[in-house]
Order: sequence, then structure tokens, then C-alpha cells
Amino acid sequence: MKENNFRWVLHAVLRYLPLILFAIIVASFSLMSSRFLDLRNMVNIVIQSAHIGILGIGMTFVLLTAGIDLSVGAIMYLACAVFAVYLVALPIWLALLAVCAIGAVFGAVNGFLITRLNVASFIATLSTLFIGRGIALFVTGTQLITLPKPVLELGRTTIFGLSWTVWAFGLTLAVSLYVLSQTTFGRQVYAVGADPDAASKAGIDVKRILFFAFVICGFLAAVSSLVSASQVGSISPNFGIQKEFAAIAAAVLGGTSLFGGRGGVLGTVFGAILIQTVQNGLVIINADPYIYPVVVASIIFLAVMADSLRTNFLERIDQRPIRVEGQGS
Amino acid sequence: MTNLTEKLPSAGAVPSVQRPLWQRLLLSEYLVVLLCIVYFVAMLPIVPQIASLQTFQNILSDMLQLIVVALGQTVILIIAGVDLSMTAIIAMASVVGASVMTGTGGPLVGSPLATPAGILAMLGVGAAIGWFNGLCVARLRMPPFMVTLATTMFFSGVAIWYVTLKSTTTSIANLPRSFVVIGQGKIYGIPHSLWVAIAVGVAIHLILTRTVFGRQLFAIGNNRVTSEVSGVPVARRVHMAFVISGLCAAIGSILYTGRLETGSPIIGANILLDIIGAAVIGGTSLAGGKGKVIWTVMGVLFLVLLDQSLKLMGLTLFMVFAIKGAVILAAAIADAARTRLSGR
Amino acid sequence: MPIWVRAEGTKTIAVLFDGLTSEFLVAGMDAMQADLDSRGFKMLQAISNRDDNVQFEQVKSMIANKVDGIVIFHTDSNAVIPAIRAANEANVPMVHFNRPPAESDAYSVAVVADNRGITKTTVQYMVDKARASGRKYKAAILIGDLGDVNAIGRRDGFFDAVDPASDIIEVVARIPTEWNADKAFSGLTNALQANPDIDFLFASSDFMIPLIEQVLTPLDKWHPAGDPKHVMFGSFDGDSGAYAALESKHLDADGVQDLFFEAKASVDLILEMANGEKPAKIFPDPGFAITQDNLMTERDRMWGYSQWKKKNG
Amino acid sequence: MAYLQVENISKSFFGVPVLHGVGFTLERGEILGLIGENGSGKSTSMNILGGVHQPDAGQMTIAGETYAPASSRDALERGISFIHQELNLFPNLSIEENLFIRGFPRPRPWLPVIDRKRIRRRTEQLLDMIELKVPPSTLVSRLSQGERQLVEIAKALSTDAKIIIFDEPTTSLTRREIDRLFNIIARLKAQGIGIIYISHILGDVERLADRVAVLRDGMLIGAGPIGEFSVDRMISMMVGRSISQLFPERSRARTSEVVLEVMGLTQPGMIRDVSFTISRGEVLGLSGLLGAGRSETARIIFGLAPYRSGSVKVLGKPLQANHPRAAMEAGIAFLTEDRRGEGLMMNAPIYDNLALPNLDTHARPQTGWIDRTTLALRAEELSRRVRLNAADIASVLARNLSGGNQQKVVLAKWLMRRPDVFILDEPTRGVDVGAKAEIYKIINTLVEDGCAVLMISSETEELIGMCDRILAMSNGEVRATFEREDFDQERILEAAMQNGRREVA
Repeated sequence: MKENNFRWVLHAVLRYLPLILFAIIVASFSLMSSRFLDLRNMVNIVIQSAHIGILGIGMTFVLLTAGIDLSVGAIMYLACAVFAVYLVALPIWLALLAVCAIGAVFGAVNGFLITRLNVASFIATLSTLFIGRGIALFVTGTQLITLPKPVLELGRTTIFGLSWTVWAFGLTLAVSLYVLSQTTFGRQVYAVGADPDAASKAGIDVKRILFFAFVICGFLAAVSSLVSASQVGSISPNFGIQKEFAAIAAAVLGGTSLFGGRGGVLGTVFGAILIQTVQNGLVIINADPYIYPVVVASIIFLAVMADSLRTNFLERIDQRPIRVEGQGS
Repeated sequence: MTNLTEKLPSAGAVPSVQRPLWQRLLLSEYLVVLLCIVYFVAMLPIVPQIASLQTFQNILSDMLQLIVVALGQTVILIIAGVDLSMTAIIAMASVVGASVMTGTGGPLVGSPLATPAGILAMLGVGAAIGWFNGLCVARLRMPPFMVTLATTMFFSGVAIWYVTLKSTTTSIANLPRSFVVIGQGKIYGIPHSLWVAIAVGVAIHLILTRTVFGRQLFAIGNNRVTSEVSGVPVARRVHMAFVISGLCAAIGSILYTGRLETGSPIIGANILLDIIGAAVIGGTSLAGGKGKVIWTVMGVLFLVLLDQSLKLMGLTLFMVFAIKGAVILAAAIADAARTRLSGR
Repeated sequence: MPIWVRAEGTKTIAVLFDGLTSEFLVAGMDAMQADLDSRGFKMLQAISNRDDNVQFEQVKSMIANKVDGIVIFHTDSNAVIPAIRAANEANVPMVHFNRPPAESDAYSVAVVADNRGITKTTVQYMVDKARASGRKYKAAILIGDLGDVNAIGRRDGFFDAVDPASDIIEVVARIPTEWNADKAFSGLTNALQANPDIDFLFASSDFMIPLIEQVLTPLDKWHPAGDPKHVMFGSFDGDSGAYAALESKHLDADGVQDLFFEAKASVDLILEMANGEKPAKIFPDPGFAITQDNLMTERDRMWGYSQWKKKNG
Repeated sequence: MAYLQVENISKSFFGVPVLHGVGFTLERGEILGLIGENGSGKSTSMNILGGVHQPDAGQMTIAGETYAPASSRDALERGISFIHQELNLFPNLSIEENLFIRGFPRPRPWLPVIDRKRIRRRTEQLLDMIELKVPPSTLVSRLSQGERQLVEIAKALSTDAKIIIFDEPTTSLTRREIDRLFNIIARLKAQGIGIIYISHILGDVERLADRVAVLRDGMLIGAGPIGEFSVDRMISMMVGRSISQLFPERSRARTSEVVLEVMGLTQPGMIRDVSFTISRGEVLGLSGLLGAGRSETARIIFGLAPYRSGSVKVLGKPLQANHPRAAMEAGIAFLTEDRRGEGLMMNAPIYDNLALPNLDTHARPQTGWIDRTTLALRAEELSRRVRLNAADIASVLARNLSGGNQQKVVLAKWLMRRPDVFILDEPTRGVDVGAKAEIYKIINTLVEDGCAVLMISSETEELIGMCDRILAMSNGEVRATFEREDFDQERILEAAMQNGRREVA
């Protein structure tokens, strides 16, 4: 019994390591710069982390089913490219809907490859990543495209003094929270991620759940691309490049496990904000810009390590220790 | 939506003795060779230059670096892992090695030791990063994907930063001739790097097929638990496998760096798809326990052949991207179908 | 232009860019196309997407393709040298469009705008205006990719003009962008967070203008010249966005490189080299600075203006 | 016409027939005890009934209507729910969510929200019925095995099942939990639910069932009211054939030279103070129910699991380390109960499987360079010795072999090491009768060559047929030792079934 208590404590520490890191980071930055802690900067951080946050929320759906989607960066670029090249004529709201639809369709393709053709999600989405980028480059003629006025205005629209990106971010979070915790689909996502065999024995349509996880992921990738594009006002060929890694990082930082079934969107949002906070802080204390990725990567690494150690503990607690554990991932 | 699942092809079918031709083709391990030939012949009328000696030499010299790196990846795929960090290792080794050797401000300017020292440094970087990956995967049982992702972010960041400390631009030039030669030197049109690639290929082939270590790698990929029960030191083997892939990345880096006479942190930044793709096209399964040196070489050949032909046709970058992606996706689908056919 | 050009008959020229990531490069590619068409030459185009190795392989396959000359816009000034060597061996003339290679024994010619000089005159105009206003200024510069000689040139040009005026202008932020939009976006946002009173801004490339507008507007800092809240704003390239910003008086001055001139020069140089001549390794494009004062008189020389006219009829 | 009618169902896997024309009936409010050895076809027939497998032939009817489930979902919809031996719960979800995971009720049909209040109330009712006193929102990962078992039952009730199948429900339960379970089953029966109860514990079957059906080698060989079936009769019907014809005699008797010596092996929550010795030419049997600590003991000896105290000696020398390699170097071989998961590489050819534990002994110590010729020769030799019938060991995949041949491969791969001690955990599980006899022969030759064998089996008669001595274990402790002369099936089963005090972990 004692051992177990000890395990649970240790497990809790590992579980909340990112939070602890966050506290330390915020504390040290605010010591180094008086400007860091003021409200306007907090808002900046949220605005800057919005697109990664939304992307990460989509990624969380996939990760919860123990899958992975490397193509989200490509989806971002493709969706916006099509928008900027073909849809500028449409009324803005219609165009926005179209963009989201593109994302959902792309996600559906991924879902099809994975559920119907049984391709491993890793290689499937790695390929669609390149196919998607290829098509997008074709659409834009590999050119930098300045977005039309309405989008720039969209980027600047504020509702009750808060940028629309913040609202988009909040709305996405609220809806996905609701879906995951309050709907049958949401709970089944967790079930499938925890144990697909048990899930299908329990009569859950596993393939369907997986499929829609990818559709949602694609859809949110498109939303995130709108947020990002409306901020920078133009899309260059490296738009959205390697965002998939940022999104996965955000999710994992937020305690979503790559082994599926554990985690949630709230954590992902936290993860996205944590990453952005570090970068923002580094700028404000005027650090050498080239160490940003290094610092961020180290934090991610710590989070991953904590997650795996935690998983190992959970295995020891849940299963009979007598069994030789199989390989993770 | 339910019909999504109902028409699923049933897994675990009992393999029939005599299969239709298309299935036998799909299941044959040298499918790629066939594809290469067919593709080449198909291309001849469209781009006749493809048959020129010049093109052959280009194809060869483009293959070599990729082969070395992809072989490292193959070793990892065999144990059912994946190593995303190879590109970062290439970059890191490139800049560190260059900074050791460079004629401008390097510690060993002019000294004959510069080249060997540089090469050692690069191999050291590769081995070290690989060792670290292995430590996390084998001992801490962290998922290879996440570990190598983190190390990738970390070291590609460090590589760029490192250069800013060592040079005013984002690359380190002025490498000793004796080093550059490895990457671009030729005798009778046969590049030196060919010998390097052959050496690596043969070595890995022998390790995989002829040694206890190699056979145990396959066993681990095939069924980790069975291996454990049969007395395979799984953790040690996995750890070592990552060191090997690190070394392969470093050797690849030597070739790339020599070829461009430049230590650059963006060298090979976007060859990840080619690395994994080559292995998968060759027939190495992501599920682990399957893989051969010759398969991967064939995979690389196919990718490069594809690349060259597309360039000769004057297709633009995006076409190359999309087509490559599609080909690799096709290979992955084929692999999945294979797995189903042989009723795994 | 000498008559023999037409006499040359048709030629195939390879144009290899590392990307079309800015309107300048896009227009550059078009200009090349237009110029080659006018001479009845064939153009083979390839983009390497910031991958030196890919570009090297592209050069080699172009050579295998027996092109008569290569115009290249490379990523890394060191890593391009083997490509030049390869071209020399096959004696295919090679010209660098707008971005010179590092020093080496390999022979090629680079058509380069005098980035430093142009930037200096551009920023000088801003400095003089600043002095006239009699106020003190807090300055920020958005720096390009430090691997790019041009980015370095523009940075140095900026300081050539600003340093002597250190009494009235204090540079409080050097923001590295690596020519990357969202890095520039968050970089600038955060810089303005650290120093909200920045009121003197220079962008190393015009492609940043829209995102700068995005950052400044919510902070109530995006106002035309003359408005007390106006931020002294200079940029570089001379694209259509820059022209629009000049016309709306949000942009005070813009360094313009003479794109059409550079495109034409590149092709001419290839022909000269094909004729066995050995022009000097650097072929400068003087360029010029367009400002609120000389906008109307000089705009016809600004390539972005013709682009702008195309767009807005 | 009975409520559930199952008529001559047949089924075979990988060409190996496991069911020949099995049929039985079940009325509502009736408890049918289904018994038989491992591999007799109990689980298969129940999996067919539960929609997990589809029969090759035969038909089933419920209340007169034909019943042909394509999936476990269909089965559930027809009111049949199957409580598998390995539980089917999601530890990361709460009890209530596990009960309704297939589809949560909504407050309004048009409002896609989980009606938390309703499932809370319903779950509370269900938990009352099974006397589980925990809040419905508890995560399943916090429940004990026994409690999880009860949640499974609640799940079955939530789908208002007409028929519930229990497959070995008591294996991982404490005595207290078992009594509670039986009360609940009785109550279900009273509510008119039909119950099929599968168990090795004939005592329980006798106590619970109204009728009994006995399966052997995939055939129904007897059924009728419980009154007609004493425990002995059940056993003899299960075993059927006379022991002698199945179990060949051994030429040489055991020697006195002790090979394996286990002293006071203890691991909390697993086994307590297990001690025994095996000498050359002896077969020692471990009998007991699942979770009694038999396999656990074996795994600890072989270094697959940690232990708190005690010692393992081979030929007087203690093992170097708690790791399979140490055990192997000391001369121990181990055939695990999970053939597919731990014994074989299913997707590798036979040859690779044979070679795996023998690579180091056929390679240069420093370089690890394999001597492929001798390795191949040995492999061939062994596959001949175990009478492996496969076309070509270099190309045929383990996956494509019958259960018996697969088991032979596992035996052969270990025999190549010429072990002094061979631990066999359920060596004949899922193996057809013919192969069983062959495996017994192999074991005998092995023993005659002077190997010491530790044999674990749930089939007591198998132990009686093969062993010189039998230890009966339960709840992690050795309860009794039987010498060959006083082997007695019932006393052994008794000993294996007596429950001492046990701390609930």
C-alpha cells in the first residue's frame, strides 16, 4: 500500500511537471523584465499562441485515438492558398466556410487512408503532407501572396476590445471541451484510444471514431491557418511549415499521451501558451534569438520524459507487474 | 457513416497456396526493381536525355549520401522504431565538423590533422546524439517518435546558433581540399563517395544478416516480448541501433558537407521524407522486423530516378513534391495490402 | 543593344531561384521570362525551396540538359560554389541574380544592387526628416536572414545613416526575421511590447509591410506622415505594396533596386560570357531611393509601380 | 422449444477443427454449467454465441427466431452479453461511462449532450443490484479486479440482457467476492435471465447450475440436469479416454541428483514462500487455478519477474541475476503459456524462431559472427526430432502452422540449448489431441535424457499422467504435495481450490 501511495505522489509530480515549469518560467521572466507581466503582454501571448493552440486542439483529437497527423502544416498552407488564389472573389464569410471545408476534406482523405486502407497514420500523413504542400505550391505558383483587404481587416477586428483570434481560440476550446466531455463521440474517442480491441468488443465503431478524429483535426488546421494568415497578412511558401511539430509539442506539453486515451484539450491550450510564453519572454529580455528553438525543445523534451515515466508507472499500477511490458508507440 | 466500416477487407485471411499474378507481384520483395525498369523505359521517349552517361552519373552521385542515411533509418525501422533526428544530426555534424576544419578561424588551420580531426568530430557528434536517443528509447522507454522529434528541434536549433557563434554568415566555408574531395572527388568518373557508400552498405548488410546483434534486431522488431523471453538483451540492442543510425547520419553529413564545400545548418533539412520514403518504398515495413540493405538501396534508386526524370522534364518543385509524396503513399498502401494479403 | 544578339538565334537559359518568397523575386522571375521571350530564347525554371543540395542537383541536371547559360538566385553564398565549379567545368556561363556568391576561385558574374548604398540614402532621408522635426526618436530595424549578403548590406546601410545621428535616434530593437513572416510578426509585436514608444522603423524587405500594418494598427501607430502618431517608416525593394504605402503616406521612403535592369543585365552578361568575354565578377545595379518628396517624379522607374498599375488598372 | 437453441455448430481455425456439431439449449431463468478441458471448445462455442466468431456450419435460434450475429454488437442487441475472462473495461473512464460507452442517453433527442443525471441514476441502481458501494463517477483504474468483474456484470444488466455468459468469472476473485458474485447470479436467475456458466471449478458448477453440458475435443459428449452429474462423473466425462493410452510410459525413473532447487521464493501480492526441488529425470507438476501463482512462480524462476526474497539454484549454483539470460546460461528453458504473444515470432519463418535463443551459442564470442551452417544443421535436426510437419522451415511462417506444430517449434527452439531444467507452462493448451500425445512423447524423451521438468497445467489429469510429483498451489502458496502413488484428481483439485487468507491488493 505504502509503495502505491508513493507511486501516486511521484506520478502526480510527473503529471504536473509542465505546470511547475510554467510557474518557474513566468516567475523568472517577470523578475528579468517589468514589462513581462503586464496585461497587454498577456493578451499578446494569447494572440500569438492562438493558431498553434487551435491546431493543437485538432491534433489532440487524433492523439487521443493513439494516432498522429503530420499533415496539418500542409493543410494550413493548402487551405489558405486556395482561399487567396481562387476564393477572394467570394463574400468573406462564404470564403471562410470554404476554407474550413477544404481542411475537413483533407482530413477525411487522411482518415480514409488510415481506416480503409490500413496505412499507418504516421506514414500516411507524412505522404499527404508532401502531396498537400505540392498542390498548394502549384496553386500559388510558389509565390508569396498578399491577402486581400477584408482578411487584413478581419485580422484587426476586435470584439469587446479583444482580437477576433482570441475569440476564435476560446470558441474552439469551448466546443472541443464540450464534444470530448459531453458527447458519446467524445467519450468513445477516449475509449478507442485506451484499447481499440476492447472498444470494438464493446460495440464501438472504432474506424468511424478514428475517421472523424482526423476530419476534425483537418478542419481545425484550416481554422488555425485563417487565424495565422489574418495576422501576417500574406502567405509565403513556407507558411505553416513544421507547424505539425509545434502542435504535437503543445498537446504533449499539456499532458496528452502519445499512447492514446489520456489527456485533453485544456492541457493542449496550456501547452501552446507555455511555448509562446517562453518565446515572448525571450524577446522581452532581449535574449539571443537563436536559442529560442533550443529552449523550447528542451522544455518539450522534459515534458515527454515525464509523460513516458508516468506511463510506465501507470502500467505498473494497472497491470500485473508479472508481465513483460511491450514496446511503447 | 456505419457503412464506413462494414465494407472493410477482412484482416487475417488464410493465405492461399496459388495467388493471382498481381498478388504475387505485390508480395515479391523485388517489386521496386521491376518498377524502376518499367519507369525508366516509360520515361525514355519522353526525356531521352535520361539515358545519357551524364544523367547516370548524376543519379549515382545523388544516390550515395541518401543511401548512407537511409540505411541508418532502415536499422531503426527494423526494430519497429523511427528516427526523425537524422536530418538534425546531419546539420549538427556538418557545422561542428566544418568549424573544426575551416581554413578561416578553425583551430587547425593548414595542419594536415584538420581533415581527420573534422571527420572524427562529425562521427562523434552523430554517435553522441544517437546514443542519447537510444538512452531515452531503450532505458527510459520513451516513444522513439517523440524523443527524436525533440532532439531534432533541439539540435537543428543548436546548429544554427552554433554557426552564428562561429561565422558572420549562416554557413562555414573554406574547408580543406582533402576533405572536400571525399564529397566530390572522382577517378575515371567514379566518385570517391561511392566507396564510402559501398563500405557502409556492406558493413550494415553483414551486421544485419550474419551477426547475433543483427538477427536479434529483427527479432525485437518482430516481437519484443518473445525476444525478451528468449534472452535477447532488448534494451542494449535498441540502444546500439540508435547509435548506428546516428553514425550513418554523420557519414551522410560528411558526404553532403564535402559535396557543398560548406558546413551549413540547413543541409539536408528537408530530406526526411526521402529517408523514410526510400526505406518504405524498398519494402522495409514500419511495423518492424522486416528490411534489407538491398531493398533500401533500390528504394533510393527509385526516388532519385524519379527526381532526375522529373527535373529533366522541367517539372517544377511542387510537382516533384506531390509526385514523391504520392509514390511513397502508394508504397505504404502496398505494404498495408501486403500485410493483409499474407494475413498477418 | 548590339545587333548580334538577334543574330544569335534561339538559346535555352536556365533560371534557378531558391524560392519566390517575396514579390521582388516573383517580379524578377517574370522580368527574366519577359526579357528572354523578347529575345526569342527558351527559359527553363526551377525552384530549390531553400535547399542548397537540391539547387546543386538542379544545376547539374540543367547542365546535363545542355542549357546555354544559368541565371541563379542561391540560398547560401558558400554552398553555391560547387555549383559554379560544375558550370565552369561544363563551361556553361553562370550569372547570379541579385545575390553574390562568397569569394572563391570559381568564376561567375553577379548582378547586385548596391544594397548598402541604397539603404543608406533611404534611411538618410528619414534621419533628415527626423532632425527637421526636432524630436528624439526610438528606432527599430527588422533584419533579414544573416546568411544573406544583401540582408547584411541593408543592415549596415541602416546603421551608416543612423549612427551619426545617435544624438536624436536611439536604436532600441534589432529584430531578426530570417526572411520569415510570422517570426517578423511576433518579433515586432514583442519588441513594441518591450519598447512601446518605438517611432522609427526600418524593414529590410517590402514583403513585411502588410504584417507591420497588422501589428501597428491595433497599437494606434499606423498613421500617414504628418499625423502626430505617425511612425517614421522606411523599407526596401520597391514592390507594389511599398508603392501603395508610399502613396497613402504611411511609408516615408523605400530603397528600390532596379529589377528590370538587373534581369536584362543578367541575360546580356550570359551572352557576353558565351562569347568568351570575361566581365568583372560584380556588376552593380545603382538603384535609388524613392521618398515622399520624389515619389511623383521617380515612380516610373520603380518596378513595383508598374506592378501596382497592373493590379489597380 | 427452448428460449435459446444451438444446433450442431462447427468451426475450425487455420484448418484445425475445434468444434464438431456442438448443440445445446437454454431456458430463461436457467443456469447452464458448461465444462470441459482447455481446448475442448468451450470458449470457441461461447465466442460464436457472443458474435465474436462466426460458425462454419450449424444454426442458432432465440425464442424461435434465427440468430446469426455478425459482431458482438449484434449479440448485444439480441440480448446476449458475454463477460469475457479478460475484462473489457476502459480504466481511463468512469464506471458510469463504461456502462454507457456504446451510446449515452440524451436529455432531448435533438440535444446532443450526455444526460449525466440519468446515467448517474441508472448506474446507481445497477451498482445497488450488484452491491457495489462506490460512486458511479469512480475511475475504473481505481477498482480491484473483483470490483471490475462486478462492473462487467452491471454492464451486461444495463443492456438488459436476456442471456449472460460468464467465462471463468471467479479466477481472479477473493472468496468473499466469489460468494457475492454467486448471490448476484442467483438473483439474475430469479429475474428470469438465462445464464451460461463456464468454469474449471466443478464444485462451483455443482453448486450453481441447473443443468450441465460437457464438451471434449470440440464435441458435446453429455448434457443433463445437475442431479445426474457428480463431480467425479464430470471429470471422467471431461477426460474421457483412459489415461494410459494418452500418456506413454517412461522407460527410466527419476534419479536422486537435484537439478533445480527453489527456496522460499516470495513476491508480495504474487507468491509466498514457494520451495521445491526437481531432480534429474523427474517431472514436477504445478496444479492450481489461474492466478494461483503457478505461472508467476515459473516466471520468477526464469527471471521474467522480480522477487522480494528466496533463492533459485541450478545444480547447486545460485542464478547470477534475475534475468532470462542468466537463467538460460544456467541451463533453464521456459515454454510460456502465451505461445503467440511470448513464445513465437508469428511473422517470422520457423527457422528464425528456432535460431532466436541459440544465436549466441552458435557465434564467435567476440565478434558475434554467426556460424550459419551448424546453426542450420541443428535447426533441421531438431525440427526432425520433434516431428515438425512443415514444408520448409526456412520459408514457412510460424503464423501459418497449426497450434500443435507451433508448440513443437517452441519446444524445439529450447531443446536446441540442451537444457538441464525445462519449465513447461500449459504445454498442450489449444493443441489437438493428436499433437498432445506427440508433445507428451517429446517430454518423455527429454526426461529420459536426464532433464528436470517443471510442468504447469490446468488439466489435472494431464499432470497425473505425466508427473512424478504434483504440487497444488492456491493464492500464491503451495497447499499440498502429492507423490505419484497417491495421485487423486479430486484431492488435488480440492487442495488447489482451498482458499487461505488473502490480502486484497
